[in-house]
Amino acid sequence: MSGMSKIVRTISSIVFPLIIIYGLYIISHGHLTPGGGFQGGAVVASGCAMILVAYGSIWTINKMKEKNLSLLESIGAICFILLAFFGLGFGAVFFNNFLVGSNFLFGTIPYFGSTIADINTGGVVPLMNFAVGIKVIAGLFAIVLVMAHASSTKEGKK
Amino acid sequence: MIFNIPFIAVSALILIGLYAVIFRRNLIKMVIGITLIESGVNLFLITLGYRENSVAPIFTNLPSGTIVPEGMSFPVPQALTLTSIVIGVAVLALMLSLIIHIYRHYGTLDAREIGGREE
Amino acid sequence: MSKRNISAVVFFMIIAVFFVFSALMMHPFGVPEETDMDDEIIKEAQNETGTNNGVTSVVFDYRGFDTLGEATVLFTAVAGVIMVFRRLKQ
Amino acid sequence: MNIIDFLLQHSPALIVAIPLLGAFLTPLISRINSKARNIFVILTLGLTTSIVFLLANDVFAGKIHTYVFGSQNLAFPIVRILFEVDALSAFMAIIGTILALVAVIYSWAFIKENTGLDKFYTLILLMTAGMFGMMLTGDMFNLFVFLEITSIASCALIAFWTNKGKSVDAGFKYIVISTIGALFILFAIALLYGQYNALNIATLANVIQFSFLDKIALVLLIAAFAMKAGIVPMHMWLPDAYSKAPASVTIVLVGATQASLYGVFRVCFTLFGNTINLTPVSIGWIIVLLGLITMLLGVAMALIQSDLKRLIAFSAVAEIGFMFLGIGAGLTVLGNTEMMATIGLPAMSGGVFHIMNDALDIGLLFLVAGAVYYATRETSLDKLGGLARNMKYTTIFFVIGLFAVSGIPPMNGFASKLLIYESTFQLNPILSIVAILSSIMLLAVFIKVFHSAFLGPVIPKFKDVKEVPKSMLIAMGIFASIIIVFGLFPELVISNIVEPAVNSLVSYGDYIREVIPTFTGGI
Repeated sequence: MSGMSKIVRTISSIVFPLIIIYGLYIISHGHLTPGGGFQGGAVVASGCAMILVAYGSIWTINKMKEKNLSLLESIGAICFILLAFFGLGFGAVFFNNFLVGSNFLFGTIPYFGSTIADINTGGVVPLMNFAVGIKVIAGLFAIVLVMAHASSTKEGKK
Repeated sequence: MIFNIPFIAVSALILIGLYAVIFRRNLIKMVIGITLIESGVNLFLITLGYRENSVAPIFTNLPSGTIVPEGMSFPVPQALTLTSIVIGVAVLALMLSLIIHIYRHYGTLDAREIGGREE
Repeated sequence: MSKRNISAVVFFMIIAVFFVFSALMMHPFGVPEETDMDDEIIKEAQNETGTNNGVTSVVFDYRGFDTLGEATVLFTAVAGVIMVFRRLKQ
Repeated sequence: MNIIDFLLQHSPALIVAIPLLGAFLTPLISRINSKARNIFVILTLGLTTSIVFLLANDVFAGKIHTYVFGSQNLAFPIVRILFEVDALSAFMAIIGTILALVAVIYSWAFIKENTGLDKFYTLILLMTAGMFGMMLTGDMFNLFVFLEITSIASCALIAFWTNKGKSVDAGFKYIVISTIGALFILFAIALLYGQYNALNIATLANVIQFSFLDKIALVLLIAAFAMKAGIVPMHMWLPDAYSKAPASVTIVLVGATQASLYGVFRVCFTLFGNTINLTPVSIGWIIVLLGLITMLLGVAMALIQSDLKRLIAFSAVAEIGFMFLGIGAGLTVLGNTEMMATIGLPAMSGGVFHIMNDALDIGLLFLVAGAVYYATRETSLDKLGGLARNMKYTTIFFVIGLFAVSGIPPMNGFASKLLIYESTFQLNPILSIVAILSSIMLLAVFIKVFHSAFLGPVIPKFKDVKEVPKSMLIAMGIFASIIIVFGLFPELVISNIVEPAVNSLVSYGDYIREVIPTFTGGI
């Protein structure tokens, strides 16, 4: 897939950081405002897809090999399942939210009813949000990248 | 009270999608049909979880005066629909990459022609 | 209409009856019959999982195993797509 | 030893979590080198197998294991996901682990020369995890999610040999049918959730009143799971998928198909158990009829096949007909207890035992077909011939598989088919006549294959064919030895593995009572 004109490239490189920040906001505030790992990851992946369309798949593949992407995705997945295993370790049951109520990271419990958004709540949920966010960003971008690259290189028909 | 209009929309979506899958021979139209069925079932899941003039079940800056359990829509169908949408994306990505490969190998997208052809 | 077409139309009609009837017989939109499971989650979400967002508490804590399955589905799809487009020669 | 107690207490979660963790780690480990990855995958599956046997041993003693994800106590109404392992789930999990472990050992040498092997092993582990999730879960939506994992992973694996157009086409056909089936299941789950606001199988089984919507949900669930299990009207994907996939993938695919078969029985007996004795006759007879048609069609198609793998795939379809016949016969007499004792229990234990036997027999035959393909790069019977001379062990394994599939005494197929013949004869003679007829035709089919592929003069093209490498022989040997052991001591196997599974299926009251102690109904 060949890249687009100069204007589109400059505009997309200006807008790209804004999309990244917005996506990371959705991921990090998943347990307070509507959103979470999947939705935020999809926003950031759409930003990356925009860069892919603007600069073309050959340029993007040189910048970000799909092996690194699948490595990043495996790391995100491993963090997620390890958080679940920690639940088994500390909270005595698989997938237990062991950080709630402990004064460790993200420990405080919000009092009932309408509250102001205090980010230090939610126990394991924000950590899982980050893990799933990384995984969705790397995963969706890898899918878009591989399909764009495959349809562009004219591999001979067997 | 708009009676059952959302559920009628759900069955319409599913039937159109099913029509596309059964009667259309072009592979990409089949995939579009499956996506239609997918969105129909997701719409059905979401509309099951709605309560009369209720608010989203989020407690940050909750509008004052909402009675907590009755004034909020159900959270579980929304979580199920999130999972179902991501499954839809995954299946769609896999089907489209298989179609790219089939087109590259057979040169046609007509299901009956591919079925008839040998290697 | 070839034989295959008639059987397909009949099959489609049967399935259509199922979906249309289920749409009409369902409880009216906005007035659910049973509400005990979700009320329990809305009441307990903040103090059991510490999250303000009820949906995220269901996604990551009450039904967290679904989301693990969910992340696996995405992981499988990425592995499948990369495998379909790999180069065959060593 | 508190390690064993720890493993036993957390075993339902670990059986699904360890293959998942292994699948996520495989891409990282395969960056080191390929041998380390193969060993790691076999170790992961070996560990899972030991935990499954640990759990099965405890469950067959009569204790249903429930495992709540996220908190120790079981809060009412049930908001968390609940894994419920009863004897039938443990029985199916044993089949799943044996198939997965043998598939990985077999593919050590069978898949060596292809590229993209780390993705191959990741997908095999994911498919195994999906299969275990389907068999152990006690939550309807969780069943849907793991069904999706299994179908996406197996679709990618069917299309593994991407240079062959037919494999990619078979994979596409499989994923289309699986996705439509899964969406129908999701719609049925939404119907049940809309009415009863519960997703747990036990709570649903307790509150279900068999209203018109529940009938639609029942029909959709049974139709979708039967479609995934390869029952006649929608079985066309099975021969393509089984014959075009690599042999080791086909074995795990057999396990995935039987997990969907388990889904049919879980829905029929447990989810709708309370209401089913209102209309057991109609549903039981539908399943018996489907079983008969599947048997006849499978065998008829197998007779005319010229491709070795397609022929075995059609005989697999016929075998699924046997299981449906056995358990359907049990369902028809679920109502009155006296008929149940004479006809129902033997028929169902025959059907359930046949699930295990069929997995082993069809698995062994596919491994032999894979070995023939590995040695000669050829699967059509017209071009094959005289392989017995240089491939001695593979021929012996083929003969064992041949006797097992057609139900000849020393092998395990005989024990389960005899149970089915006896019990269905008392129900209605025609059933067992058709069953015996299809077994004989299966024998005829495989004798033809044995003659044309293995006996006869050596074809010049295959003069210097070598025997297959050791790891493939070990895999086939495991299957053959289990088949022979089950064939020689069927009573041992039936009494302490199959009977608990059948009792747990029939007496659904214990399944519900485990979650809702106040439940009084049930047989």
